[in-house]
Amino acid sequence: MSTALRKIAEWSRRPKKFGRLLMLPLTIVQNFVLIIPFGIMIFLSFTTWHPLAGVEWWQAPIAGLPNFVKAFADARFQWALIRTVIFVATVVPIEFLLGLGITLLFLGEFRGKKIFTSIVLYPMMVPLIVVGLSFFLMFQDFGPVNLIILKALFGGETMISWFLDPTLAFLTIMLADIWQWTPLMFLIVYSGLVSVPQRLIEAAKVLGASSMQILRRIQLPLIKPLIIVALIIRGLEAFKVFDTVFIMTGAGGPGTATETISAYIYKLAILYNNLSYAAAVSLILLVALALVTRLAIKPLAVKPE
Amino acid sequence: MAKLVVRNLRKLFGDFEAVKDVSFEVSERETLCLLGPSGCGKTTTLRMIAGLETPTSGYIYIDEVLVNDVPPQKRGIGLVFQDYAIFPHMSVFDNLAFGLKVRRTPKHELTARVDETARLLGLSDVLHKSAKGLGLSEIQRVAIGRSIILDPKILLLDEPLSNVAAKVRERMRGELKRIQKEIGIATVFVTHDQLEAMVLGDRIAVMKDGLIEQIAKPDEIYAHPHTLFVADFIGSPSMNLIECELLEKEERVFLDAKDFAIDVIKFAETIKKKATGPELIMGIRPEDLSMSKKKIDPKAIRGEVQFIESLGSSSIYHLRVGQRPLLVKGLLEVETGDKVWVMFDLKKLHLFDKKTEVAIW
Amino acid sequence: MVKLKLIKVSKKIRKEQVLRGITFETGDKELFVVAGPPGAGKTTLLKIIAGLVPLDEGEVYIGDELVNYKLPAERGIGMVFETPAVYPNRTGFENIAFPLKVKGLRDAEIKKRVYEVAEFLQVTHLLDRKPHTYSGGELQRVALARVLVRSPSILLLDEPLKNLDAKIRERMRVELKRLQREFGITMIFTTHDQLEAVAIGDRIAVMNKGVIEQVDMPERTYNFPKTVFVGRFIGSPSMNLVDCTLRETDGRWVLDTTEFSIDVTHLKDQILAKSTGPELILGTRPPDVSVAERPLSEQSIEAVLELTEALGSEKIAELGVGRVILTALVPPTFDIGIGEKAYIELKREKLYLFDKKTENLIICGLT
Amino acid sequence: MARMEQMLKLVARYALLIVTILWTLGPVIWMISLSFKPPTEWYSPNIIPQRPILDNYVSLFISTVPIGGTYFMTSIAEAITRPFINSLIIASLSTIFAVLIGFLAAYGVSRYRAGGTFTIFFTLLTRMIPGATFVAPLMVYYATLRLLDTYQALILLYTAVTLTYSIWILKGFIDEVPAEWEEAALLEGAHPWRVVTQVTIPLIKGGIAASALFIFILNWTEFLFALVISVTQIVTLPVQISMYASAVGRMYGPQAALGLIATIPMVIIGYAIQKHLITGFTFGRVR
Repeated sequence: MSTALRKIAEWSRRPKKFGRLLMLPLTIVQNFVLIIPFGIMIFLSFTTWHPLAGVEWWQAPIAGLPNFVKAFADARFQWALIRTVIFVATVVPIEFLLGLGITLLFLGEFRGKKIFTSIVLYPMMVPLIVVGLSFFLMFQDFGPVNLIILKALFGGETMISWFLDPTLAFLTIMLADIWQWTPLMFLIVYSGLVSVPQRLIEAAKVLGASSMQILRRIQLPLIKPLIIVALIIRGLEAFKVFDTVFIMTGAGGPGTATETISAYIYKLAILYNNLSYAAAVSLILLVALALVTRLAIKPLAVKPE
Repeated sequence: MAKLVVRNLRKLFGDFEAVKDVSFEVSERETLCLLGPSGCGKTTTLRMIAGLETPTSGYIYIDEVLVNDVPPQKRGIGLVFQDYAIFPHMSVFDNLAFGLKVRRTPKHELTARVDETARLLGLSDVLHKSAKGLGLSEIQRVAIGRSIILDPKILLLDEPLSNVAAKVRERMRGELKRIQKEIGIATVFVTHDQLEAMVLGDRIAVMKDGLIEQIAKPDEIYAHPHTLFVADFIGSPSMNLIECELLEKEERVFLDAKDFAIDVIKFAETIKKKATGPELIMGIRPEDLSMSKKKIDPKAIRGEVQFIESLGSSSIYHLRVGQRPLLVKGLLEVETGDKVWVMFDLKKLHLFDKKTEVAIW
Repeated sequence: MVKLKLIKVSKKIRKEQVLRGITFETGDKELFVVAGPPGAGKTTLLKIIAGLVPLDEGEVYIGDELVNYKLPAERGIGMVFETPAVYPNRTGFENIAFPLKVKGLRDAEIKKRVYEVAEFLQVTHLLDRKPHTYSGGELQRVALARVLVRSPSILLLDEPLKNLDAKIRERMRVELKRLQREFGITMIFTTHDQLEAVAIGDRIAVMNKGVIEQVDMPERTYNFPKTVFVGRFIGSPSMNLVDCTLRETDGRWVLDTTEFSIDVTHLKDQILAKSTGPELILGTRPPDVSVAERPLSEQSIEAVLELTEALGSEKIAELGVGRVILTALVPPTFDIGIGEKAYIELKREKLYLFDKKTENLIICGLT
Repeated sequence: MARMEQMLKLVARYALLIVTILWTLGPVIWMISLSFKPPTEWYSPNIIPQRPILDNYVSLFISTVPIGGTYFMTSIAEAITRPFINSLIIASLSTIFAVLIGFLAAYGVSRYRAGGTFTIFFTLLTRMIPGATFVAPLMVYYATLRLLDTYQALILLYTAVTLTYSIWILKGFIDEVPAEWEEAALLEGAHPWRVVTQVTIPLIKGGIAASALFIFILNWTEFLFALVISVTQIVTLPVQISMYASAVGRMYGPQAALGLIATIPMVIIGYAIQKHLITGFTFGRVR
């Protein structure tokens, strides 16, 4: 064995050092791409730097807290936040319930189960931006929702301009999210249910439980930790909603009626070039999310049995 | 009529015939052990009795009622699974009460029956603990309690001790025996461990390749195995099985095993009548052989000690007699490498037909 | 000469002291068994010997050479794991050939040696098949073949028979012993099954909670257990252990178990010298408890038969003496009915006395 | 009686299944329909085009082509060939990096418990925080490094963000390879490098493929960062889609065609790794 190879072999027996070596590339990439920008975010948020101000950003003077003061008085920021929370709180439970409903539909054996399952999973695989696009197309004035579905339901020429009404516009964005992510909930709940050990189900069956009772008393309680994890992950994911908003309502229209927090920060940074304020708002959001994540990390860290 | 009657049970999984033709009866308060190596069909048989598998053909009667088409929960059986399958997310109380709850038993009756069962099994102290933190012995009792609380007509146990460390298994085996005596329900018990079967079974059915080879009381099965397989499977260490040939020479009839021969003139007639040919296999349990360093008996056979397995109170001596190994169990003052003389007790000798593998006597 | 020597080996894994001052030496070509309940630290011990786990303190010698700093590959050790190291994506042949390929042998040579060892272990029919078609016993055989093909000087086996059926286990253990004799290997074998341990071990180290309690020949661990744990662990059915107190009444010294007592006046000095207090534990093995319908002597103890278990060649009888339950091993012809009275006779020369606090043996045989 | 009940149950199940399928496939069917319609039918409720054409697809690659006989003044100049290639390059390279680096880290976490709880927390965090919060500092940072509108910028960013997934998916697979299998090879004299490449990696091939494909999907569909960092040089497919939608106005046919083209590879990959999808989406926390 050559000396270099031998060295590696010896190193691999020192768990601490070798482990750290294996983590090195990860650490470098994370530092370079995530930690440094995070530092910049903090710095910027305490300045009032503007790209057109004529100085480089690192020369900008520390201005203290004006950005934060502004943010706490910024009604548009607060509304964006509230709107996003409403979005999450509406969309995630609906997705879960629908997912559970579809799961019930798929329990047991029936003809064509495999094909049906594959079809149901389809939306998950569509790029977010395309989901936005297709719902955008569906809800056009001359789109199929107006011309086919509403006509069939109410008759006549009901013509609703979905994207001009604040509430309806928000609703279409929610629908797009529900359409795309209900399958994930279905997949999680379904595979959770079938992963419950067969012997537990058989034991309950022999003891006289009906399949409904087995579901309610054995299977669902056993996958509760899994459901909680799914809800948390989906919730945090839904909180990021941006792509659909961007393409369907031009990142927030009409007015700011569908402006989510991601869309607002995007506009602050890119359209208004107000980078230091955008950084401050981002920072506030991150701190808030970190607190939520701290609460969320507990069920996440424990692997469900 | 018996509590449980199984007639000509057969089960196919695709092309594979897991159970070929199994019939037996279990009477009131009796424990029957289904014993066999893995893959012999014993668990499938049990699952058919429980109603978790549908027999390809054959009949199952419980209390003289044909139950082939009765769903598991209505058969009046209690089933204890291999890994016990207690519900990990419930307390002991909820585990015990599960069967009653799904039957919507009134609260006061439910509590009373759970308390009674818990007392019977010594679970009263852990009644409100979560099932997750229980010890193995408690888990076993919960699994049994959960079944017997519904007053089953038959209790089915599927290798309940198979995944337990040896020393613990011994203790739990004793505990199981005690519980069994106390509740006195007709029981079918599946195991691959012959010792367990001997201890727990009132009768044992030895299974191989989907068929029952012999069904009898433990001491009977031990003393008079009907087939070569049973002889080999029952008893630890295994019976010595030696191929031999029936020879007649100059008025004498003996079994010639190449390296030694045994005179069997007295039994010659019986052997000739039952055997399909001269090719036979003789069997003798290691504890039925005796040996000494000096030649006491003129018929003794010479062997050499290859190595010794010590069992504490006795030892197993691995001998070499000519070219073949021979096991002797006992407690003797010999050491590895010693030359010894082995004596056969003709009364304890088993003889099997080589072709049919059936016992001749 | 391939001996293995460990001196004061200790290991901590995540704040838990897994091994404490393990010291022993095996003989050349010895079958050395490490026996103990699950969690005693057996696997960690083997991995330290193999060099797979670094140790915290202590020394490991192979022959006369200190190997603490040697790589696993340089120690000439073969190890069979509880999870057979047979890769599911390779055939039996490829698995057994793996170590030879690593060595860089020529294909013809590899083939020859694989077939040799496969024939010896009767696995030639498995060579072209993938492991998922094997039974548990076959899997372990192939794992063994893979280790033996390198002809290691020391072979470590970590509970190799644990997941096998009872009958196959019995056969394999005899086969292993034969193999060890034939190859002349120094073998270290761990097991949680005392029967396995005493059956094949030349010597046994009984381990409990990271400590070796006794290293001895199998018969000696059975006949002269140094601690309560060894007494209970070795032997089946387990040794009867009864709490008792040493006290003086009317000038006689007796061991009082509250249900019965044993006169030990003539041994009093010996006991007092070795014990830490009057609280003792009396031990006796089931085969040394004889049971009869009628009292045989003045020392006979009255009891009630509570349970019998037939084992074929013998029977286990459980007898109640007041609150104390004693297990006896009786001949299969034993026919006292359950619930009936019986009389117990304890063989004085086979009684063990342990200190309750230190759990060490004080005296063996109260004659 | 029981038969009636069973029949009813069966009918109800299939009825509900069909509703579910319609809801699921509705948007797709409409997209497919639009993509084959000439401009004259874009506003009609017909699902089957009366005069089906391929022009919508062709116009994506050759922007000067008339659609259904009509020339559109507003046709955007750029064909999607370039964005398509951009997406392919960026998504592939960052996938390779993420899987490589992720494998090393996953191996460290699984076998050596490296990184401790902080790594776990941090990787989870990068997954949970909205990308939008990093838009402002990233703009500043990359502008300073002159990285805006470069391949490196997006590749680096995607690698960092998707590392979380490769670590967690691969860790799950590595955990399932018993350490004993590696130790056996070590004892037999194999070098640790050989153990990893010849024992471990062949055993987790499936996991590597699954994580790579999953990460490829994420990279292929990522929109926000691509939107922020691209100007003209590295426009990716999702960004191109958004340009059609916002800049072009009512160009339904080509829009639908573009959406479908971007979807097809994803769906193929998605079905290929169907059984690993949960692991990916929920991070290996849910199995």
